[in-house]
Amino acid sequence: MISLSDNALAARVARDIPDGSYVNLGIGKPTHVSAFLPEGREVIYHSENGILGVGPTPPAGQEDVELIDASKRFVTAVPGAAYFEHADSFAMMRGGHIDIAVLGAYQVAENGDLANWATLDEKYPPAVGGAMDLVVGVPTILVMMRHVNRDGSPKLLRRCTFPLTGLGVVSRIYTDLAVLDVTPEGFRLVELTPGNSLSEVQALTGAPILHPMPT
Amino acid sequence: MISLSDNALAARVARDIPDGSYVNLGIGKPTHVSAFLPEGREVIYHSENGILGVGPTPPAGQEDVELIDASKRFVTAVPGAAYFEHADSFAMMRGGHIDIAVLGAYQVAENGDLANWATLDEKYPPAVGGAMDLVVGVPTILVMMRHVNRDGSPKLLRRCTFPLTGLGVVSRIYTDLAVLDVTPEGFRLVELTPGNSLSEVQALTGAPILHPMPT
Amino acid sequence: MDKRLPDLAAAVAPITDGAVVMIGGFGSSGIPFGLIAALLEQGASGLTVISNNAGAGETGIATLLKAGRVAKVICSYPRTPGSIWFERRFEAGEIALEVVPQGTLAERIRAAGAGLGGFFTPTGYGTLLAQGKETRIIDGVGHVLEAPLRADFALLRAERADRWGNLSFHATARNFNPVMAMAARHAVAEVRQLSDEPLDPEQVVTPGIFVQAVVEYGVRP
Amino acid sequence: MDKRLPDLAAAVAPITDGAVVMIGGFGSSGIPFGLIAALLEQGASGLTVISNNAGAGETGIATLLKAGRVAKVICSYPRTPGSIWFERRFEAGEIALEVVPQGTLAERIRAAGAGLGGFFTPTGYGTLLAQGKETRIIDGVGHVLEAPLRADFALLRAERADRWGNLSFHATARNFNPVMAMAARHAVAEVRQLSDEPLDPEQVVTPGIFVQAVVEYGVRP
Repeated sequence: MISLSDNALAARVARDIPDGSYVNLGIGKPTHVSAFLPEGREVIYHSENGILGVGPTPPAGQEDVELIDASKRFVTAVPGAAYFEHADSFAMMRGGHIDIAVLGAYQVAENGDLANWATLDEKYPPAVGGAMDLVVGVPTILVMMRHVNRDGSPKLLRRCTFPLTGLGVVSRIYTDLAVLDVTPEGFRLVELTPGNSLSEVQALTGAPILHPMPT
Repeated sequence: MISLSDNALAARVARDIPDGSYVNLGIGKPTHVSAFLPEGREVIYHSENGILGVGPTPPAGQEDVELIDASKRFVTAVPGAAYFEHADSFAMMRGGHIDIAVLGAYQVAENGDLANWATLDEKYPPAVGGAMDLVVGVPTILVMMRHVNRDGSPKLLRRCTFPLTGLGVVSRIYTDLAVLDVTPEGFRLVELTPGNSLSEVQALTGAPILHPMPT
Repeated sequence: MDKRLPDLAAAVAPITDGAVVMIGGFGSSGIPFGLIAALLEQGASGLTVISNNAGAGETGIATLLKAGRVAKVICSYPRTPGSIWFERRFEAGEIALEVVPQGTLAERIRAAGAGLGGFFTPTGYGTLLAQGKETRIIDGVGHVLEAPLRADFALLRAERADRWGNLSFHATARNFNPVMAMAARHAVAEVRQLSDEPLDPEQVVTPGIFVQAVVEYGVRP
Repeated sequence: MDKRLPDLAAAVAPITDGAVVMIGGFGSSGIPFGLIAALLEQGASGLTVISNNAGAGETGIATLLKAGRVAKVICSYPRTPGSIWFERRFEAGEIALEVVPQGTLAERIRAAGAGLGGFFTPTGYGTLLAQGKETRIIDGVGHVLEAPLRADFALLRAERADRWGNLSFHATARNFNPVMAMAARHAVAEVRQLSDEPLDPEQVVTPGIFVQAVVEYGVRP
């Protein structure tokens, strides 16, 4: 099995972000997508803590401690950026103004249900952040994750077992092994990481993968 | 009967506006109150079209056509002023942040009901503006009006006959003839315009006026 | 990304018959007079206009009413002194009217822009304007349930814009323009000055994400 | 009218045991570290803290949790890396926790500040966080009814203030500070710089009407 590196996966997602999009990158690995945007595209990154136009990490020593993204990383602001307060920021998310969100996930179900905020560990305090607002408002939700858990168990399932973030919200899933669309019929293969076979990937997936689209 | 002039009435209302208040002056005659504020008091005037810190009329020729108040008069901005949009402006009103509003009225009832936006003339299009938001949010609603209609009929009533702006919202009424408080028992005399008697004013009022407070 | 358009006609070209159009402004300030004139020229009719006022004299929204382009007005205060064209159309039964308390109008527009399904407000409880609406007592106070109000287009007036569509405003010309930008599928702003430089991100009032096109119209009425 | 106070201690003096206190900030930006330190010193306990996070390391809200001053936390994300004091108090059952989706948290705070009785939002519909709440299908989409969230006090961080309490902010330090100013009975802001001159009225982000006191705390963390 060929498993994409985190950087290669971020680059694969970046390829699908159209020029001129408003994009929210979820905390963690999705924040790396912007570093791999193909040349010639202008994409405006939104961070829910109050900035449109998130730019790259500043050089060491030039950080502004009050200019951070939702992952609490130091960032910069690109030309054309704007700052705003939280209610306005979430109006952008909930109100359908952001085009694309890229999120991590614990589990995705074949009906598009997403679980990415809580496990079943009751001792661990729940922490939801802004994910529930993103998934109800952003029309295209891309999930970016490892195909399986560390113990090899599938994260792509018929139904989620962890508490849901949103119902039927995921459009497409990018994993280290394959790219899958969520369709009314279930998961449909978009592409395999070169070198992998559908049967290999199916064996690591907890729900049927439909035949790829004819190409 | 002694009837205060509009200016004298505005000055009488102004006397009761405490230093440091945030005040909204309704369209029409209430806008004149600010001209009569006693020396030494700093009051911040709010206009619902998006300004805190409304200042006096500008000198002729120095008007800014995009700096107006809710009566659509040209105004100025005092030091410490702020501009904002409509949803924020009405958050100030509805959310209880403004201390006092001074409004005109068609009718006020002894239970504090206010009618100041529509008559019973069905051919005349209704126009409500911001009065309904003011009366639900501002803790002290002062009404400033003539004591009677042009035909001599009372505007202070047991119950309003015109469509209501708000229920039980009026604190005090300033007319050309008297000042009355709305109390749980009904209208109570605060003061008579010097020269008038309670019986004269009672005869022009459509509800009982309770004995004045002992002085 | 460059949202700047060459002229007012291009800005109003997408507006079709029967469209729901929000128009910024309060009294005479913050009204997109250039865009309204272009819309009159363009010819779309059967419009629903959402605005605070309904035009005065022979200017602004009154020109659309005079020309018979408006089927319905949703506003708080149609009776600005000199609103003769609104009054004529209203008296003749030629236009529908929905009167909304001004703060509820702003908040319904914001709710649409913010993706909310509605809200309870104390404004208007117990009055004619609450008739037929769901009500509820919350913490002892009567409230009315109000629905979000969205539009196909918004015509806005701003002071400055950059190519990303970021807007700043001048004095009380701000009024309904920022919330209307949020609530329309396609928001267009005429601005006194298009800026070649980006606006200062601290001073942007309406972020460009809410604005689909900007066009310069240098006149300040 | 002069809302400037001489020191942080004066700013937190009115806070009593059992008070509901909103605290601005997101991650490490926009947190009123000076006011929090003064509140720790002042000694009020049994507090309900409303904030996006629950402190990290040994700073900010974590210092209040460590000292046992907090009875309840209402937040969206208590699990910032290094939130050891929140985790200890939570595991020991010593504090109550209400987790609210971040946008719903901001909107509930705004609703309180704007005098609304509640709102329907699609956020959280069908999830654990909607359990026990009223729901409704609006235009085919599931919504949850959320209530306004108000406070006795708000502790805010801003960049500049004038004597009228007008505030401006720096970069992403804005976050929850403006809505919290609206929703508290008594809002206090520590600012990097108190200005002798009034702020430019076009550049005021939080108008002074929402702010009861301002105090200078020049450190930018």
